[in-house]
Formats: sequence, C-alpha cells, structure tokens
Amino acid sequence: MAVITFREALRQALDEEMARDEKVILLGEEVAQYNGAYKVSQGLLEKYGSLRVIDTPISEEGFTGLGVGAALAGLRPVVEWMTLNFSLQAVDQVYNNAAKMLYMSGGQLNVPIVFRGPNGPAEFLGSQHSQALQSLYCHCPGLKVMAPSTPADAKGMLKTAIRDDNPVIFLEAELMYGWKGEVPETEHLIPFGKADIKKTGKSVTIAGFSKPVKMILEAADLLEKDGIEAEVIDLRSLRPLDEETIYQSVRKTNRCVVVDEAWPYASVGSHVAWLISRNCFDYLDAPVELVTLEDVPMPYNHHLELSAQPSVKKVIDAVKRATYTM
Amino acid sequence: MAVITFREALRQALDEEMARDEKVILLGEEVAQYNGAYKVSQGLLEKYGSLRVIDTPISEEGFTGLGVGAALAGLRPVVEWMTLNFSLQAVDQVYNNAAKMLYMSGGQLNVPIVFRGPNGPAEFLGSQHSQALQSLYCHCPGLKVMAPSTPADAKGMLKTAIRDDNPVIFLEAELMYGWKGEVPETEHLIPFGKADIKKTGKSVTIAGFSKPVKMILEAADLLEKDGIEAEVIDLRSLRPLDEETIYQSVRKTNRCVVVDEAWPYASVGSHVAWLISRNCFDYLDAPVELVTLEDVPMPYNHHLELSAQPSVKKVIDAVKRATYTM
Amino acid sequence: MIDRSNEKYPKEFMLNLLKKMILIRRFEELAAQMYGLQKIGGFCHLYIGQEATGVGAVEAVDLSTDYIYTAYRDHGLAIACGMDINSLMAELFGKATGCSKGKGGSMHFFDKSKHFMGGNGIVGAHIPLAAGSALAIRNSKSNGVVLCFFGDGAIHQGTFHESLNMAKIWNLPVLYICENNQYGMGTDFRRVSAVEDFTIMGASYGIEGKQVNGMDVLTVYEVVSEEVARIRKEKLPGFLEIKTYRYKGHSMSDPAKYRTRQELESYRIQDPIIILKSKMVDAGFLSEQEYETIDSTIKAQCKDAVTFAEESPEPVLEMLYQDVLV
Amino acid sequence: MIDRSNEKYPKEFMLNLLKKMILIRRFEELAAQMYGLQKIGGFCHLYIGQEATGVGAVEAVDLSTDYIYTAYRDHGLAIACGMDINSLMAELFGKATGCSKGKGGSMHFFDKSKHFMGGNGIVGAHIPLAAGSALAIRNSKSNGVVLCFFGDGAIHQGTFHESLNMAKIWNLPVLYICENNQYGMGTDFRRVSAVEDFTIMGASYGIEGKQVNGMDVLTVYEVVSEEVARIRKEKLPGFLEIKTYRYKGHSMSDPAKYRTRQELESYRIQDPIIILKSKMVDAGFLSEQEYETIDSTIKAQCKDAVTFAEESPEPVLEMLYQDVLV
Ligand SMILES: Cc1ncc(C[n+]2csc(CCOP(=O)(O)OP(=O)(O)O)c2C)c(N)n1
Ligand SMILES: Cc1ncc(C[n+]2csc(CCOP(=O)(O)OP(=O)(O)O)c2C)c(N)n1
Ligand SMILES: [Mg+2]
Ligand SMILES: [Mg+2]
Repeated sequence: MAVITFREALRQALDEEMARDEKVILLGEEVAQYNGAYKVSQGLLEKYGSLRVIDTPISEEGFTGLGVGAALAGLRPVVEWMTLNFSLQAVDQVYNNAAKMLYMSGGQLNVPIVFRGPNGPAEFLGSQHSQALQSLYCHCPGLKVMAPSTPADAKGMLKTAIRDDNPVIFLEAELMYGWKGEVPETEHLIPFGKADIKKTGKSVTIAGFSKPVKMILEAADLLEKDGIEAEVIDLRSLRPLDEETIYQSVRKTNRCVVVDEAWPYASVGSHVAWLISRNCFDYLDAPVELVTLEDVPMPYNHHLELSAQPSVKKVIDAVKRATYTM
Repeated sequence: MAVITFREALRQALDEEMARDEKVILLGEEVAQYNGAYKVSQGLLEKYGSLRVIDTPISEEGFTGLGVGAALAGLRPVVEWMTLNFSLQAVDQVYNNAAKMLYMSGGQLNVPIVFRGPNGPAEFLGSQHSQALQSLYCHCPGLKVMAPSTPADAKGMLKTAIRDDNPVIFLEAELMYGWKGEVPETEHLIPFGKADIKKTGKSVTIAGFSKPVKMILEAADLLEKDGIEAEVIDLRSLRPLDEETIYQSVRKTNRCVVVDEAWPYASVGSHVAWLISRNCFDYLDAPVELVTLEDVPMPYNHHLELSAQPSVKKVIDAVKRATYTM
Repeated sequence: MIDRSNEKYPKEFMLNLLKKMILIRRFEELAAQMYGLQKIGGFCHLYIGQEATGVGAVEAVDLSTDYIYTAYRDHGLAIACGMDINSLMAELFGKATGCSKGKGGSMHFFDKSKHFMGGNGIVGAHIPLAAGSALAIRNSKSNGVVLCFFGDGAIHQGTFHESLNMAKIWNLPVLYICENNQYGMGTDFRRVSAVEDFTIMGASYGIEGKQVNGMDVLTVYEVVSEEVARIRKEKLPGFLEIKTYRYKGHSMSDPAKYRTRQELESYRIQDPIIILKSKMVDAGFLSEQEYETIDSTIKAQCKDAVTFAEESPEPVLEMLYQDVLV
Repeated sequence: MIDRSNEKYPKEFMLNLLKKMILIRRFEELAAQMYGLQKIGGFCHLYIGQEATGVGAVEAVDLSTDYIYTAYRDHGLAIACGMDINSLMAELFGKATGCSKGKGGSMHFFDKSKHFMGGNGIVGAHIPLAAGSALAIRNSKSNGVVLCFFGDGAIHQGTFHESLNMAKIWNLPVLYICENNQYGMGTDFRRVSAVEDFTIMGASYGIEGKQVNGMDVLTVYEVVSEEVARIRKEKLPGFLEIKTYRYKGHSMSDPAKYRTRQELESYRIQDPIIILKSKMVDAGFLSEQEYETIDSTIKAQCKDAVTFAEESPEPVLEMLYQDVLV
C-alpha cells in the first residue's frame, strides 16, 4: 500500500469518482484555477475541465443551493465549502432543501450531493474560523454525515459518499490534510454506519471521530503504561451511527469516555454519551464521561486555543474519572 | 391577576419595555403595519412609530445582521423572525456575529438583542415550516436561550431578555399564542437560569420546556391516577440551564424522562438526559428516557404529523419504562 | 407590445389556455371551500388572479427538457404543467394518493416526471436550485431551459442576487420570472424595495429584461416564448417581471385589509379568464354557451377530485419513516 | 476628476496622511517578518498597497460620531483610525495587552472608543452590521455616518444586496466602499462577476456611486469627504468603488501565482506613498531627508511595538472563560 497524505487520499477519491462518472462535478471557491485553498483539488481542473471543476463567487448560500438544484437534475455535485465555518451562511439550503426534498416530494426527488471541507479547530484563527459544526448537521434527518480520521478512511469514505444517493456532509480538518497513512491502491469503499475499532481493550471504551482519534490513541498508549487497557472506537459515520459496535464495546468494558471537539451542549458527543448511558445502563460501572471543546468561542491566543480543546491529558483525566483511578 | 393570552403577554412585555426604554426597537417582517403575522405586535406601530417598529423586506440574513449592528451602536433591538424556520437563513449572523462579538473583541462589544418568534411544530405546515430549532441555538456559546411555557413566564422572561446585555434567542410557539393564563399586573421579571417546578412528586422527574410542558402536566395527571407521582420541571431557561434544580429532583425521584419536541440527535433533550445520567449516576434506578420528535422531517398529513411528535401517551410510556411499570 | 390579430392563434390553442386557466380557478375555489370545511389545513396560498402568468409561461416550454421551479403558491403552476388534479386535491387533503403522498401539502407539490420541481416554502430558497438545474442542463448539452418563478417579496433575498450573478457568469439557461402581484404578504412591494422596476435588478447582472402584463395570457405566452427561444439559442439567462395580482389574501388566513376594494376591482375587470374569453368570443371561437359547458365540465372534474381525495386513504404510519433517505 | 493645485491642502494635513500610510506600511512589513519568525500565526492579510484607501477615507470622517466596519484585512483601517500600534502588534502576538486581549488576532481588531467595529472574518457578514449601526444613528438623530468597507469578492454575497436595499428604503447614513483590489483570494474579480463596474450594483438600489482611484490618498479623501457630506445632509446611503491593489498575497500563505509580475509592477509605480511623497516634494513640503527621518522614526515606533508585544504577558487561563457573556 502506498503511503499518502489525507489530502492526496481525498484527491484520489475525487479523481477516481470523476473518472468513473461524468456526472460528478466539483464546485466551490478556489477549487479550480487555484487548485483548492487547501490543495485538495490540485490538478482536477486540468484533467476534467471547467465544466466539471468550477470556481464559484463567494456566495455560499447561492452555490450550496445551486449544487442541490444540479443534483435534482441529474448531476452528482461535490460542493467544497472552503471551511465549514462558511457553511453557516448556507444552513437553510442544507436543512430545508437538501435534507427535506425527498421527504416533501413523497420520495420523488433525491439529492445525490456531497458537501465537504475542513471542519473544527485549526490554529491561530480565532472564533469565526475554528468551529466544529458536526452537531448542526447530525441533528437534521435527511442528511448523512461522515468524518474520517485517516487517509485510508478519507478515501474510502469519500468515494462512498459520492456514490450515495443522499446528501452527505463530509467533515475533514485543516490540520489533518498533511497526515500520512497507508491507503489501498485497489478499489476501496467504506460503508456508512460502520464504526472502526482502532484498538481493543477491556478497561474502558473511548469513542471519538475525526481529528481527535489520533489524540485518543496517544492517550490510550499512555494509559496502557498505567495498566488501563482502553478500547478505542472511531465512529467514522456519524449519521447513521453504528450504535451496536459502541454498545458491544461498552457492555464489555463497562466504562466509557466520549470525545468530541465541538461545544458540549446539544452535541454529537453528549448525544452518544446519553445513548450509551441509556442503552448500556445495566453494564455501566461509572458515568459516561465527555471530553469536548470548552463551552466558549475559540480564542486566537495559542495557549488559550489549545486549552480550549480536548487534549491527551483531558482524555486521560476523563478515563481516570471513568475508571475511578483518579 | 388578569387572565390573558400568551400573545398578549408577549405584547405587554414588548410594550412595557418599549415604553421604559426608547432604545428598544422591534424589527421584522410584517411586525408594523400588519401588526405581526401572529399579531404579537398589534398596536405597537401606532404607539411607537415607524422609527421603532419596523417592517423589513424578506431578507432574514440581512435584517438579523442589521439588528446586531444596531445593538452594537446602542439600540436594544428585538428582532422577530416570522418563524424560527426562517432563521436558518440567518444562522451565520447569530453564530458568527451576535454570539462571538463580545469574545472576539476582548470584551469590548456586547450585543444586547433578542431574536424571537414561533418555533417548533405547528399544524399542517409540512417539513420546512415545522422545525424546532433549539438545538442549534443552545449549542452555541455566547447566546442565551429562553423558552417559556405559560403567559406569565412569557411576559416575565421576555422582559428579562430585553433587559439583558447579551444576545438572547427567545422561543415561542404558534400553537401557544392563544393559550391563556394569569399574568401579574405588577412589574414581573423571571431570571435566566431558573427552572420552575410545576408539580412536585416522588416517583419520577419529567423535565421539558416550551409547549410540551402542558402535555407533560396532562401526562402527570393521568399517571397520578396510576399511583405514579411525577415531579414536573419546566426548564424555561435553556442556556444557561438550571442544572441544580434538575439534579435535586432526580436525586430525589431516582428516575427521569426528558421531553423535547426537536429531533433527538444532538438535541437539548439528549444533552440534558446525558447531564442527568452523568451527574446523578449513583441515584438513578433506571436509564433516563427521552421523548422527542421522531427522527424524520415533519410530514404534512395530520395523523403522521401528530404521530411524529411527543404526546401524552409517549410521555406516559416513557415514564412507565423509567419506573419499570411497563 | 406585440402586434396580434385575432387569427394569430388557432382556436384549439386558445381553448387550451382558457381551459387551463379555468381549471386553476375552479380547483382553487373548491380548495378554498374545502379549507373552510377544515378538510384542508395549514397554509394555502391561492393563485387566483395570477392564472395567466403560469399558464402562458408553461405553454411556452417543453417539459421533457425544461424545468419549472416556484415557491409555495404552486397550485396554478402544477396544474399548468399538466399534473393530475386528483393527485393535487388529494395532496391538499394529506392523502396517500397525493402527488407527494400527503407528506408535502399545499406548499410542496412535485412531479418529477413533468419536471415540476415544486413547491418551496422558504421565500427565495428555490432560486439557487433553478440555477443548479440549469447547470445540469448546460453540462448535459441538452437544449433545456429552466423557468424560475418567484414573488416580488423574494427579490430582496440574497439567494436571488447570488443566483443571478452565477447564472450570468456561467451562461446558464434560466428564465427568472418575478411574478409581481404587488404584495409580499401584507406588504406593498414599494414599501420594501429600493426600486419599483425590477428589471433593474436583472440588468445589474447584465441580464436584460422586460416588464410584462400578466393579466393577458397571450402576452405572457409570447414574451416567454421569445425569451425561451433566445435562451435556447444564446445560452444566457433572462429576466421578466410579470405584473399580476392575487385576488385572495396572501393565504387563507389573511383578510387582506392592507389594500382597497377599488384596487382589487381594478384588477378584476382585467381578469385573465375574462380577457381571453372575450377575445375568443370576438374571434368567433367561443360562444357563451360553449363557455358555460366548459366551465361546468371543469367544475365537475374538480368535484370529482374532491371525491377522489375524500375517498383516498390516509398514509399509513410506516410512511412517517419512509423517504427520509433513499 | 477633481481639480487640485499643490497648495490646496496645508502641509500638516498632507504630512499626517503620509505618516499614517507609512505607519501602515512599516507596521505590516514588520508583522510579515514576525510571521516569518512564527511570532504571529494563522491568517494574516496585509493591506500593503491599499493604504491610500483606508487613510484617505478615515480622514474624511469624525470618529466621535461615525463608525468604521471592515473585513479581516483590517490592520490598515485600524491604524488609520488611530489605534495604538502597540496594542495591534500585541494582538497579532496574541498577548493580553492586545486590542482584543489576544483573543481576536489579525482578523479581529476592535476599538469601541474609536468606533472601529472590526475586523470580521466572514466575507460579507459585516455588511448588514454597518446598516444596523446606521439605523442606530438615524434613530438617535445624530449626524453620524457609517463607512462600510468590503472587497470585490464580498459583493457577490447576498448580505451586500439585502443591506443596500434596506439602507435605501430606510434612508440610512452608510457609505458602502468596495475596495476593489482586483482579487478575491486567487480569483480575478472579472471571473466571478457579471459586471465589471460595481457602481452598477449600487445603482440597482437607487444608490448612485463613483469609481475612484484608490492609489491617490487625496483623491480618496476628497471623494469620500464629498460623499460623507452629502450623506450627512441628505440622510441617504452612498456607494464607492475604490480601485486599488494589494501587493502581497491574499494572506501570508498565498504565493499569488495567479497574477503577473508586470501587473504588480504597474501598481507599484503608482504606489500611494510615492505619489503623495512626490506631490509634497514638488510642493516644497518635504525634503528627501525629512522623509527619511519620518520613515526611520516610524520604523522605530514599529520596532517598539514589537518589543512591547514580545514583553507583554500571555492571557491567563481564566481569560478563556471570560467575555463569553457580559
Ligand atoms: C425566508 C422566509 N421568510 C418569510 C417567510 C414567510 N412568508 C411566506 S410568503 C411571504 C411573502 C412572499 O411574498 P412574495 O415573494 O411576493 O410572493 P407571493 O406570496 O406574493 O406569491 C412571507 C414573508 C418564508 N416563507 N420564508
Ligand atoms: C463566507 C466566507 N467565505 C469564504 C471565506 C474565505 N475567504 C477569506 S477572504 C476571501 C476572499 C475575499 O476577497 P475580497 O472580498 O475581494 O477581499 P480581499 O481579500 O481582496 O480584501 C475568501 C474567499 C470567508 N472568510 N468567508
Ligand atoms: Mg407577491
Ligand atoms: Mg479583493
């Protein structure tokens, strides 16, 4: 298997799907001539031409809706939001059109579209540019949501997302684009609704997704040294969620920590923590702990910015609380 | 105390605050000449004039942001979203400007503004017009969120919201506007962060907010006949949340059902359910149950529409599950 | 204005237009009655008075290649597109036999096979969708055109402006049709618009446009035909402001007190059905008696549609959970 | 173009403009160096090349009554408004002594007392805020004016269009200033705009405007002064497209390969500092040696600002949780 970056893995997925199906197009700010603000789409304009790789004006609500309309008339658009922060201008198009069209039309009009881009905290960007917005999109039925944590998953999941006939929100992270990992050269698809057990263990389950998975694994390594064997689950597909895999793990470990780099209130993290609390009630030896972003806008100062986020230390502390080893 | 409608209570709050402070203005579609789509602002144009009661074009993102800018320069705007559904076009202004301005400016620029309007399921309106959007707004730090369930609370909470120096999301419901109740004639303010115990009981805690509180009380009455004494908590202030009152109750009843008419995933409901699961872990005799809207867009057909929503029966069933009396 | 002799159009052509307009009128009159009987609920926005716009415009396109987008005031266009009125009345009744299986309701009529793309409840939100479908047309090298209808109120939504800019820079085959019925809910369009002539809006994106008398179906047909032909040839967007009037309130619950009886009467005397009928009578194409026969036949059809709707089954509970995802 | 003799402005006036422009230039050059040394992180959008726009425009207003809004490229305007460069450099360093306590960063400079309202990271999102502050001015019957700066890229955001319409219908005292520096990130504005002359956009809301040479600070000052005077008198919005150019990449990470060296050179020879300097030398207001002295003094000030920033304390952890709410 080749070792490539997360960015390259996404690019391969786009490239392969665009080659396979001429209905797949890519749309967004700077995706074409500039090769993408984060260079995910490098080379695609040259290969697929300006009818299929399209630079948009700065009109998030407009081009998000335009993507939906293109999907309704037979294309399979991939819409790049330069970052998910800017998708806040387009929430109406996602909630009211992309997610509801199939239902409102009594099953007539499906919307095969992928909205993708970097999500969550980057570095030194301040409040408006560092938001983890999975909660908003997971809340809404009619959408699917995916958040890979490795280059291999990024490729396999993006390909699946593009082939899916529903609207998919696909969450990346700026700080992950340079991450490297082995990625299969052969056809590689990762289904919706399948979590991935990254490490088995019997003392505690730690569940997370996207960028924090790496940090969770670091925490798990350190915990190992203290004799705490964590089972680490990468949720990967957030909607639909692979509840069974989580429950099986917690029913074995009897303790759980959930990690989410979004704000805590009404988050994917607290929801998963409640699901576990409810559905593994008789198995839990301690409350389900939650590690999230602090409940504040992201500050610019780097120390504060790091303090605001989940960290190896915060995960370890939560595990210690969950295992009563504090 | 006079018996007035929820609508009149809101109107009194607006009227009193506009009379008290000329910086308070009201802004929104049809609020002035038409006296409000739901007649909340009836008579206010006549009384306060067109500089303070302002009909806007249909430009949600624009007039939401305009309200924030007016607040930054010294006014205290109340922005009416004709319904919360339409606020989806204005999420960016709420998240990125209203909620973050104080933080980004290092404490210099606060935003005294209230965004209000009907939220949640109405009747026969289909998917785009029946959304309960509390999860989105509760998720975001920098906002306060209130959701009254009675005319008296509506008045006392709206007055508090208008006097607050922070951005407040104030959730009403179309179907509540005609509800009647006693409302104090004297100065009446209800603080943030104070839940209300509507009924005491020792068998189970049922926590909810906004429109469902009435239904919860109906369920509690029926349960009473079965010998189940429910303690009913109206959360009222969703952000900040009165965690202590909830925990005290659950630590007494040892069982809890949370009701929220939004979708379940990443909701206020599941968050509160997790908070309880975690912070009352040693006191819980059963999993915290959650009753929400079904995880589907709202259908138009009335039977389906009702089936999608929390109901007396669903609350009772949840209580029976929570009390192991199923 | 285009020169037109009485013989310009064959009898059959005119008869077809007349029948469609009458069908819309009678269908909606009956719908209004059914609303009064509470067989239909929620918002119900009638097209009565505007029939010439929808019928004239749709006659000018080919629904095998072309697409129609509109807002919630969609009954007229749905009928103009040839949708079966049984399925439409059933939809209003929320029945499983409705065009959207009873899940859409009045605001959400759809017919994928007839390229009738709804039926959108959020003001301005469908405007980007139309550009998207035009992009799909462009990419498939079909000769299609998209007609995008919206109201005088919707023109102040950012989505309109973002869309026109994209349609122009990408040469998308969309005809933007502003149905200026003078009011956005209770608001005279002059109160919320910086300009009175909306063609200025199109022109600011380099899209030349015309103002059109929307009470005369033949004029509408001609102007739209010309524009559509030009768009097919030049592959450039177009813009029309069609001046029309709705006789009824904004929706069933609006008493429309914001306008004078005289104003209403001034439009009623240029009623689109009467105008066409007179022309046909003058040309010897129609006798009063033939008109009566047509009208009665159509009335009977509408009654049958009510019977169909009445007798149709409610959607079963299972359907609540269907069509959320493909 | 306005006729202007060398003696039209007194020496002190011109010297003041010159010093401000040099201060911006040197401040940012040093900031760029500090960025290279990783003392500053994240996005850092330099104003170099555009100094004449900000300095000329701000000179035309009175910051005790007037307000300034701009986007993330805000260093130049902040300095033009007279903010202390120590606090600005400290902000870039993320220090507690920064103008936003280190929580805002480069994109979020604010100074409430100087009515410098930031510093907004979301393209187009501050445009409605400006109209809102103008509404507050209108209501308070003050004589103030709001200057709202935004880029050529922002003009395709719906927020711009919604705002201009409201500003016009409510007679709000805002001067919209499009700083057309030819590029929105890597995109030549002609590629994403239906029109090349942006005054057309203003005009479509009945707001007459002018295109202005933004490389000449006196021209900018004069035109903005005229507009501001007109706005104060007539209480109507205005629009200017100021043609300018940024010498550096979009932000520090942009190599700006999308433009030619010749293009850049063609602007460098009309450098705003050189133009004003030559005029002053010609008028006998400045000698080469005096210029050098000024420049060295300013360079020293900027170095001092770096020292100040370096020596300033980091914000303490507590500050993470402050300023979320008042
Ligand atoms: C974004 C949004 N804001 C507000 C509404 C409520 N609303 C429904 S129709 C309407 C008026 C629209 O007027 P116009 O565009 O002229 O269309 P018409 O009803 O005249 O056909 C309003 C304000 C809505 N549906 N969507
Ligand atoms: C809504 C939104 N979309 C995208 C971005 C990313 N972005 C930041 S600056 C920029 C270009 C803006 O160009 P322009 O308005 O011309 O201003 P300039 O940078 O030239 O000063 C883009 C696309 C953003 N910050 N906000
Ligand atoms: Mg209208
Ligand atoms: Mg620019």
